[in-house]
Amino acid sequence: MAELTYRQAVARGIAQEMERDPSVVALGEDIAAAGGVFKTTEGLLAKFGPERVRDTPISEQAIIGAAMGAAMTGLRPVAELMFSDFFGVAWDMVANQIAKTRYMTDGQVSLPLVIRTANGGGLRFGAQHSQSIENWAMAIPGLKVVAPSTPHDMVGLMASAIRDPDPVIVCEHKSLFADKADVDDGEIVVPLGQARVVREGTDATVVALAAMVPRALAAAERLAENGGPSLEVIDLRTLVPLDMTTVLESVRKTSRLFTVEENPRLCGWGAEVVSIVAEEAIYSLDGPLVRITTPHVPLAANPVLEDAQMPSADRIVDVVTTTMEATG
Amino acid sequence: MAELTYRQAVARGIAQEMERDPSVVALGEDIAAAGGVFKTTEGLLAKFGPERVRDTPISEQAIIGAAMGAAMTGLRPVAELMFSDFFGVAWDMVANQIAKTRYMTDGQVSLPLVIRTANGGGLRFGAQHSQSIENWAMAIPGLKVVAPSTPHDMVGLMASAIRDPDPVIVCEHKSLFADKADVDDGEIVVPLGQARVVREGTDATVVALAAMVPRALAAAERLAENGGPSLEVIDLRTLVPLDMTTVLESVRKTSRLFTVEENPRLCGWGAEVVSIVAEEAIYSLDGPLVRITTPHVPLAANPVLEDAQMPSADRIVDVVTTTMEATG
Amino acid sequence: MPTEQPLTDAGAAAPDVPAPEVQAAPDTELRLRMYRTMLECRLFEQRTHELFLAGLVRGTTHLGIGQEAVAAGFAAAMRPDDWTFCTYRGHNHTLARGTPMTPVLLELVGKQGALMGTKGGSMHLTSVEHGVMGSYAIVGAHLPIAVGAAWSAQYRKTDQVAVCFFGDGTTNIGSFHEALNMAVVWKAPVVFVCENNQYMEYTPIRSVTAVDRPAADRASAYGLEDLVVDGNDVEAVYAMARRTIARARAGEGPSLVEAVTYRHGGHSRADPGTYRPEEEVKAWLSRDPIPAQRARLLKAGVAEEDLARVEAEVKAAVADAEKAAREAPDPDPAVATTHLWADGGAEWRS
Amino acid sequence: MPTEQPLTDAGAAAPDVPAPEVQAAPDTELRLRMYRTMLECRLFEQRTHELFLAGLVRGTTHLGIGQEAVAAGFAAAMRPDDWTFCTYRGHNHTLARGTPMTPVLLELVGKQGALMGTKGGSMHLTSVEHGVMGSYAIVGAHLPIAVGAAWSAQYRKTDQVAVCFFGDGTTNIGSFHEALNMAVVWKAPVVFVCENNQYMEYTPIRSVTAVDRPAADRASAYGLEDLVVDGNDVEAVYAMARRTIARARAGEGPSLVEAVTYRHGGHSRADPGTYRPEEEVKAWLSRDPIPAQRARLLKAGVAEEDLARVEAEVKAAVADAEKAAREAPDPDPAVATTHLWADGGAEWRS
Ligand SMILES: Cc1ncc(C[n+]2csc(CCOP(=O)(O)OP(=O)(O)O)c2C)c(N)n1
Ligand SMILES: Cc1ncc(C[n+]2csc(CCOP(=O)(O)OP(=O)(O)O)c2C)c(N)n1
Ligand SMILES: [Mg+2]
Ligand SMILES: [Mg+2]
Repeated sequence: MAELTYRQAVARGIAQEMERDPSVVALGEDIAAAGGVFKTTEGLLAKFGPERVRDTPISEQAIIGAAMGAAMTGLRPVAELMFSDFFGVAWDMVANQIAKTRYMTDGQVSLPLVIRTANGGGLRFGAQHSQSIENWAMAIPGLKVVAPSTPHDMVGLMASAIRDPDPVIVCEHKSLFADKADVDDGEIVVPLGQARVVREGTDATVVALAAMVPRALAAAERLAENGGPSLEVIDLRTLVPLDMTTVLESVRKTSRLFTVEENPRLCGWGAEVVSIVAEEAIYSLDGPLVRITTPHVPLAANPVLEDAQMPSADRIVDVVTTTMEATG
Repeated sequence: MAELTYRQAVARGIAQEMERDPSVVALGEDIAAAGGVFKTTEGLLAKFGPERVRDTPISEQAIIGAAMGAAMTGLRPVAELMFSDFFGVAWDMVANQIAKTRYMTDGQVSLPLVIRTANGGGLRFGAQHSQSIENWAMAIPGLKVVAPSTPHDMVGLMASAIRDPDPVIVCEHKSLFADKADVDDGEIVVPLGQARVVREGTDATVVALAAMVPRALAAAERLAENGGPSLEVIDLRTLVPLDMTTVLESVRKTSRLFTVEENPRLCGWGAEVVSIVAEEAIYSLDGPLVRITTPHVPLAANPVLEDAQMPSADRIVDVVTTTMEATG
Repeated sequence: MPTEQPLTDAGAAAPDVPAPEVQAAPDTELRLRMYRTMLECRLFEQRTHELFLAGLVRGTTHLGIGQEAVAAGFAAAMRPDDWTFCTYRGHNHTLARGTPMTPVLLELVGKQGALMGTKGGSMHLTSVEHGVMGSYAIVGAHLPIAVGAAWSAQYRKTDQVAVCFFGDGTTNIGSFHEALNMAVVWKAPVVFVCENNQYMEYTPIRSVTAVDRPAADRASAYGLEDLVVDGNDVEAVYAMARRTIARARAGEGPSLVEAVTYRHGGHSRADPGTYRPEEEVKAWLSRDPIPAQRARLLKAGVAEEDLARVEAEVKAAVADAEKAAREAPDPDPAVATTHLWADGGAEWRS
Repeated sequence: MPTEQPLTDAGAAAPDVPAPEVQAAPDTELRLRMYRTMLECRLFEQRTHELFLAGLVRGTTHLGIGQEAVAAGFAAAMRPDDWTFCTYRGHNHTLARGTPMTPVLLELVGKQGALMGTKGGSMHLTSVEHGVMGSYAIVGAHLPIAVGAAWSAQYRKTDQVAVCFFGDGTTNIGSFHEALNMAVVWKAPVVFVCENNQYMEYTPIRSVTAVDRPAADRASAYGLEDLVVDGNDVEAVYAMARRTIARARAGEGPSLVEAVTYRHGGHSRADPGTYRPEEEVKAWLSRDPIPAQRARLLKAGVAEEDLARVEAEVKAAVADAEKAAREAPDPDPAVATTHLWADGGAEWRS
């Protein structure tokens, strides 16, 4: 048992896998000598050397393309895109090449690679350094998508992502890097595709991801303290594979669903979860399916504005309360 | 009145606007001398000259970036991305620069530009030349998205897109290029954000887009002939702005909703439409909200496979019939 | 520029050609093999085009007719475990590495037994077993990917080399620049081969490029030697391939080669190629690499009947492939949802 | 490399500097103006950093302290209607074009009256009114955008020029290559200025670049002249700016300039910059462009009290801006959903 920050958990997860498998290599801008601009790869260069931990030029297409070429020829690259917004400059490599090549070649080409990225808002970095791109990836067949909310899950899901024979996008939430928690010693592996019920409840199901999980929990506690509805909070943890079994089971029990998404309004993972419930569990529902999201605008740099944009515990409490009252 | 192909309608729409506004210019690969690889810009070079109609190198970031720079300094560029899959190589320009700059500068910068692209499947081009990317664009705040299904709408929506003060993505569906229809002479302008009820019906609402519209109509006719349910078919025409007024009105009348999407399963525009209905009209519903989509895989090159992947009139008939019977 | 060059009967363009290195001079057996490879490409593609017109080949095709010498010359200099990365114009490169004609043609006609289960089609031919690591249809994408494969060889100390083929138009896209820079910085064992056939799709490369030689004039931006070869002279190509592959295998880093050539037909099946001046086309047709090599072999004392035998064998192989293509059944639609994931399936729910 | 160069007291680095052209030699008034501009940048940024440490400036900042001569030298050579495109390290360029300090500082502290309603923040400073067409925070994005603006000037025959500033690390990203090629092919009136401060974020540029001079050694790949200037000598920069802007305005096409300089601090507020060798930092601090220009002005006969007056005026301007920044109220959260669209709103439903 050791106290670990979410930031340190990233490096621990990568190191755990580099130790057991010499084919695991890491590349990205400033990840080696500097240990990463978010200090998420600290110590890897010292432990594994420059052959396995590589600093790159500012060439995202080459970083991701090189990871793909290395993966199809026997390595297990872990590539960093410093900020998830930079998927924009490498999107062809991710969406058109990496996601489609195994399928197009009828299984001839294997791409066991991981793309790690600092995702999400809350750090006042403005519209080009704060996006949540988990939806971009979820919409592309051939990509698996992971977004841990705790240091323990970060270690364990990073391990599974690196061991996975298919491409996995690991979203590391910027605003969680400083979070601390006790994490078991020894090897940790958390399988992909298993949501976690982080709080049991009876009146409504709240599905959240990454930085929205602690906010959903806070809202649930506050409602409980004030005799409000009892919320069951689910941390999806991975978007692909998507654990709808856990979500549907909970919704059939509570007959209410709220999703809490950081990404802009349209076409988010919440819309996908809601749509599946609306097709498969509509007769179990007592009321509308409600998505709580950032409005459909970019994130602003100013703290007052950004805090007003991203879903907060307060907003979750308000929306849940008004919805349950209006339609109870 | 003249018979026009959907392909010719593209050039007519652009020409109509270039004639009335000298600030409208066009650029892209092979669009000038060759008239476009899909022959959608035929005649523009002859009519408007090389200053206004420009062939470019294979440099999509520069094409879209140049369009942005020209738009912020007084021109109204109409840029072509030959295949919509190539948004991948220019995604930063589209999603991070063009979509966000007016917002980030608090309105200082205007970007009246259009990005036109050959979108969608059905031509046996395989996974990297057949994608439907309207969802990619819809998920990004700051982009308007248009996808016409007829030659008339292509002329009129292209005109509105070019006149619009904000960036508009115009999806030209590859499989519709050869479609013919009579189109009025003279200026045609179809406002953005107005869905069209293409067939009235009473038992269920079917919402479709672009190449899925004729398929939804065919399914509706077939069901009518066989005494099946009466379908109201809506052509969304634009995804942003999204005309939910028309959709909700129809659903409140029919109390059933099916969406027909060409794009892969997850996080499509259908999920957005379904989610809005599930929040705002749940008490008007008689049954599950059902999305008919391409499965969550890339499109295959082979005709047998591709036809099995994309929603067909047959599949729409089957899904509607079984759903209505099972839950009627 | 080639068209201004004196056209010898052997069709070898003078100026740009570096003297083939002595130790690289191919023996008769190898010269004959390269002739056979070019012929396989040519006859296979000609038949493919006929089958396309006959409606048997569907989708699109991008033929490399006229450019066979680049594929044959490099393939002859590669080790079986070396890697080829090429483009949608990849039939030649796929066959040149030894991929059998039948599964390739089955992929083009979209029948059972196809190289890739008919999912990829003409633009994405891949045969990992033969070192053909993919045909990429988004311009420029495969250059960084080839660098990654080369990095893997370097890291695993296998001394394999990646050879990456692309066109003149590809030199103006960003990934070209990123790949070249990273390859040099990492001293990756990769050879970049620009097949300069003078055109993008319909646009002449010179009209959209800041320099005359789209690849060679960029070499210095990466500290690389400026290398140009007559892409219609298979033996000159072979010599250049030997030299650059040897450099890569020796750990001395990447090379960038500009092979000057021409496609006889249009860009794709949809294109008659009418935008090209007649004299230009005529001049290049007269520099067809295949008759040129045949003439050279005869001059070198190879017997007419030996050449005739090779030609008959290649014709027969194409005929066999066509027979298989005509007889094979359509694929099972269920194939459409296989091999998205390593488990063979396409499930996204757990 | 600069650090190996003899450091004169005036700090002018010898080798790389092209002799300033005679007709471009600035008069005293202009030399004083450039000194003032550099001082405005320096004192504004120093205060900004203090306010950051005091918790008043939030988010992130990327200071250009040490690089002021590039901004001042170019701004002095630009016409009011010329365009500046710069990066997240854009405070200097924004102020150098005449944007008042107060709205800029209000943007950094995030208060009402801010240049961009506090939405953009430090990385995106834009003042269209002053020709500052944006600070771009995704490396390389603004190079093609600047080409588009230049194309617009060319098309509209306004003879405006776009000047695009970026860093050494930016020369390795694809959009750099695409923009340079297109600009040359289109003869666009744009000047590309690479501020080579020797580092990306924490990585030395030489460790990830195939050539020694990240910009200058790439010029020939676009048929451009190889231009290097001492980025710490404001008058040398001014001469280079005059020359390249005149060329662009005359319709002779783009230029690529490498201005050799150094940032005194770390990459961003989060970075102490400890990865840089002490002697290197010391050598560059001794080449500070501001004292160098001050010494040069004194030598040229400018009176000490005139310089002192300028310094007092700039200090006062910074103090005024700070006062405004401390007193201004927070923005109304409702601002967060304005100006997504031209109608001023953010509605996506109709
Ligand atoms: C990024 C991208 N842009 C555009 C295209 C469309 N396209 C396919 S081939 C081609 C021309 C490529 O020219 P070149 O690199 O010279 O190769 P060639 O076809 O001559 O072999 C173009 C523009 C594409 N496939 N990918
Ligand atoms: C496409 C992209 N990749 C990476 C980054 C992260 N990043 C921001 S600044 C920077 C270094 C840029 O170096 P340089 O171009 O030399 O400019 P400088 O910061 O030295 O002024 C990096 C890597 C980014 N913003 N965009
Ligand atoms: Mg070509
Ligand atoms: Mg730098």
